[in-house]
Amino acid sequence: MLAYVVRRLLLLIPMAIGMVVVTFGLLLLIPGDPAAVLLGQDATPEAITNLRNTLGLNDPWFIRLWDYFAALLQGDMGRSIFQNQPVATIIAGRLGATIELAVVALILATLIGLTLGVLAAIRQGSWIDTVTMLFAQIGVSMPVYWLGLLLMLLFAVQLGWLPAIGRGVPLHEALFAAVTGRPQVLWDSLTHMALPALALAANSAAIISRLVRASMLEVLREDFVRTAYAKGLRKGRVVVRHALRNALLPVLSVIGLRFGALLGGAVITESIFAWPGLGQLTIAAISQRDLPLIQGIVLTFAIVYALVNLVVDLLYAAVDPRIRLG
Amino acid sequence: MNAIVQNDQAPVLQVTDLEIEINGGQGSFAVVSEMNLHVRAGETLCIVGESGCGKSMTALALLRLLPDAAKVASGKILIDGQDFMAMSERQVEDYRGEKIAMIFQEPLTALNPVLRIGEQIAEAVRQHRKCSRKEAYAKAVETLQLVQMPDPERRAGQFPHELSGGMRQRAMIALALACDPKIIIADEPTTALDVTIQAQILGLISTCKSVSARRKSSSPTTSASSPRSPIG
Amino acid sequence: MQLPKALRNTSLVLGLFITLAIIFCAVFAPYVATHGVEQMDMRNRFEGPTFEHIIGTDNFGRDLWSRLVFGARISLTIAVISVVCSALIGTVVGLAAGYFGGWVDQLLMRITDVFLGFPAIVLALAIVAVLGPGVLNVSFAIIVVAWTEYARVVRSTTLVLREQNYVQAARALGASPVRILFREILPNALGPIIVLASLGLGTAIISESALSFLGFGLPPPTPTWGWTLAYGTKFMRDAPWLSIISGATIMITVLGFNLLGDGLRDVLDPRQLSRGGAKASKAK
Amino acid sequence: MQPDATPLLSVDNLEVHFPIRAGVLQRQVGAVKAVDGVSFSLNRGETLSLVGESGCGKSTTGLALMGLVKPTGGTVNFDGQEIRDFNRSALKSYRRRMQIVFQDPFSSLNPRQRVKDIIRAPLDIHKVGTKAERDDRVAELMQRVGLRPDQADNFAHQFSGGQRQRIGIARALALNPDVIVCDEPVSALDVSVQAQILNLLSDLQRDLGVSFLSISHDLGVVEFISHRVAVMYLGKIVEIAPKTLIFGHPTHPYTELLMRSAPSHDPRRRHQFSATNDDIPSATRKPSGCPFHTRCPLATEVCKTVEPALTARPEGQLVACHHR
Repeated sequence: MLAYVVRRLLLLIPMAIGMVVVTFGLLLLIPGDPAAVLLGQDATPEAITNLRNTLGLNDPWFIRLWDYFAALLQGDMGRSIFQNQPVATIIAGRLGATIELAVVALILATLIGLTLGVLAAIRQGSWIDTVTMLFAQIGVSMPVYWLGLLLMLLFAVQLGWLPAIGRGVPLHEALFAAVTGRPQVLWDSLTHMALPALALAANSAAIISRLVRASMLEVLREDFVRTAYAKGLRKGRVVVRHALRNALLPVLSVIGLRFGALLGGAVITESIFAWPGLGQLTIAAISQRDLPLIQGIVLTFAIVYALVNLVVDLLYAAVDPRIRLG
Repeated sequence: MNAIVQNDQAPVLQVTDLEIEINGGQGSFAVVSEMNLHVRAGETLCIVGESGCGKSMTALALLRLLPDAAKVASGKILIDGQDFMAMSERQVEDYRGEKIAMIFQEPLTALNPVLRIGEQIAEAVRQHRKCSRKEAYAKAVETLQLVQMPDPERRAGQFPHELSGGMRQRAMIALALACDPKIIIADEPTTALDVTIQAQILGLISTCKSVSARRKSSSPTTSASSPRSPIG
Repeated sequence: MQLPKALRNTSLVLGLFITLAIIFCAVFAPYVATHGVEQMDMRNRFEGPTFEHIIGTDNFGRDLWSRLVFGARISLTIAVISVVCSALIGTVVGLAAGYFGGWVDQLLMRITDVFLGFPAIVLALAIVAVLGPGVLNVSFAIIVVAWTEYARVVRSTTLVLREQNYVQAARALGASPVRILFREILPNALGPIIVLASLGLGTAIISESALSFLGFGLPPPTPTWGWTLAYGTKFMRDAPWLSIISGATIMITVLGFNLLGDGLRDVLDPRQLSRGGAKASKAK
Repeated sequence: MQPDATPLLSVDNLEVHFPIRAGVLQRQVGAVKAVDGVSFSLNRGETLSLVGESGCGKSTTGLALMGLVKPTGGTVNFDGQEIRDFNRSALKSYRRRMQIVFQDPFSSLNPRQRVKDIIRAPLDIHKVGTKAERDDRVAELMQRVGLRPDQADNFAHQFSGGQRQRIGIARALALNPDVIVCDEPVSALDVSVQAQILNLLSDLQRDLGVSFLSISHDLGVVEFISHRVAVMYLGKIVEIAPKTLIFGHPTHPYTELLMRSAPSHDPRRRHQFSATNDDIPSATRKPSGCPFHTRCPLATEVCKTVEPALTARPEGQLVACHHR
């Protein structure tokens, strides 16, 4: 087990190197003089020369790549071109909000997806199944930005129940405030969270519910489920203890993959709901063509995602006795 | 050998005019029809035939566990004189495992991969007997011992994939025996096993028979070498 | 014999109907559209559905229906280019990794992991940001992310197929790897690839419109769906149908491809692969 | 027909070990000795059966001879030619003369190909004859194995298990091989069909003089088709003898156990000899000394430490046992 964790962590190294190369490759993709392109049409020649120097464009690419690596190892992701701050600092200030949004959306998606999927599977062919799968099919096909707009239009603009944009106090602080007697702080955070989290979760909830249903249907046909019935067990017990546990295994690994999708989806959701996270920062950085910042953000997303998948694989092994890591 | 058992009492299992239909793409057709059989206490009855002749379907029908596509079209199944087909789902659940139990063909797929052997057997005991978790588990270990599982305490704590094929089938038999059922249906209990193990399992089934009295068994025929049945 | 069975599959029929309708609109856009894309009608700005403008007009009085019809061309073009390229790349990578195994597999899969590790939209945004907009650039941004899916699926299919006895039989006959890959394995892996490609068209359309929505797609006045939707949000109070209808168009198109993909999955039955194996293990 | 006495194929000390890796660096910590020093020979026109229970290495031996699994040691001598290095070019000519029929008639035929293409594949791969000649050969082969020529355009799923196995046999025959490895050729079929396929195989041997290396766990089949039988246990051959000896006077305790376990209709023949321990050791953790000692009723101290060699006995069989 320990050997497996160590090996997986070691495997992250070549992967991280690959990711750095890819993100760095973005700079090489730029046609013409990157400095001129990055600064846009009305840049002064001095500004361009300055930028060429900061980006080290006068050196050959492999030297620049090496320098980038060397700096990264010291936690230095370079400086933002437009914000005059270290990239790492800017990202650190935003990462929490995005992870909070993605985690809440993941929990929401898992709860909704599991409930609907199990219901549809045990009532296969009934109206519940049909309606659930119809919703799931629509949910899978719905662009997150459109759903976000519709939700905002309905709950914030028309009904006025929930705030349209912005974020309350960070959730962990709000929870602390709630237990120390200020529940309205938590309420405020939750109302701000509701719409973006729901918009972000819908797609994943749909995917998870379809997967849970398929997985449940397959497990319900397994021999050991028949054995459980042959023992005289009640249906509810067979479904929960024998079928669901086995059906959840493939779902678990997909939930890990969904986290990556949620991080990506957060970019769009945040820009709609003005959620002050990494996604919003991404859009800003890309609009300004702030390349060091873009590189830093892309890399951060990738590393968070890789770590989450490691955790999911370990969880998987913990739940399935057949898997022995080593 | 059958003559040794005195069969003057009423049959524990009586099947009259059983017809099983499968609902295929183009209408339904009968896989089993006009099936009549009865099994008395202590007797072994073998159902023999090539694959697809309806052996397994009959076995599943006797537990009312037919897959969705199949159904009993007509006929009667009496267990201990009670009309099994007329019972409510609840009553059927009470009968399964307690009065009529089954040994399945593939022990690897028929045992839940994520639950320990002991838990799976104890679960059956707790379903039919009023007893504590601990007592049920003790009963499970005891039953494993009965089926000559080597090192039963340790094996009870293991998962199915950690056991060899022969041991899995022993666990499967223990599961069927756990609540001392009156009838045991064995659906090709040894086809998935190697010959040397087959011999042991068949031997075990006949031994258990003398220990706990009554069962019924259907037997394999799909392989040229094994048209044999435990005619105790 | 297979056709009537396929046609009984609701998802497939519905999906086919929707996608064919949209492809028809895109191909015959000049005939399907009622107005020119840029044809303004300043007297009828922000008009709701009327006889003249069946689903209304935008702030310049341009006909929304006509803009959506021409938008279909762009969405479908980008979707088809990116799906064909990613399927080709992914299939070749997946076949090679799955069949040869060993270090080839290790190397190719580590590379795949690297690309899979980036959230799709972030990498696509970054690529479009540095390359600038354009049909090919947007397609490229989608391909960079999308090919990994095919590579993974084709690899795992190949791993299963490689162990099939008919592949062993071909090896025993001394068939070359190329013959085995393209004659024995690929025809049997096509089912999952076709299903993925169909679902991939939907994903590509969502990605393209997301890029346009965020302002990184094809520049205006190109009537992309995503841009029309984003632009419409400015007039949410006066003319909410602009956003709602263009969003619905995207959703219905994606729904069509998804239904088609699901339907194909049922009809092509990927389990066909394991059927033989299941039978063998039972018989043993 | 009586087999020719000169060995066509001789296998010497064949080994197939699969590495077991573990730890951070995935270093090799052991090996699954699936085939662990197997030697036998096969004569022209002869059928030799490898028997044993699942996991004993009999199938792996067959696959290794076909070059489908790379042997880690040993040599194979085929018609005077030594095959040491199992790479593709070295195997090319050898493969024309050595073919295989698989156990599972469902997965051994490509579901996307027509029967005629399946049977033609060997001719295409080895570029035998013109296109027209290949077509004629396919028709001839189909007739030979009892298929109707008008079935040539059908796909495999349109056939029953027995017919599929005939297609597999036709494919194996296409290049006129000298040896056909039959990996459990009938075990997936119903009893009544098994007999037809076994009869077909013996007809082919009679008419074409082909040798069979049959791999089977089914003693009924083995008794029907073999001239000689080799019994394998945990990657080793424990006894090789002519069929009559194996079935009449099994010498090795394992052979005896196998014969006694075989289902019989005669109740008196059962359970005279039985091993109690069904915790069969696996090829991963092979016992020291004689691999069978953990289950053998005759085992003594020497069996736990010294591995018995395969030695000739007066009746003509080769047996690896200290006590028999």
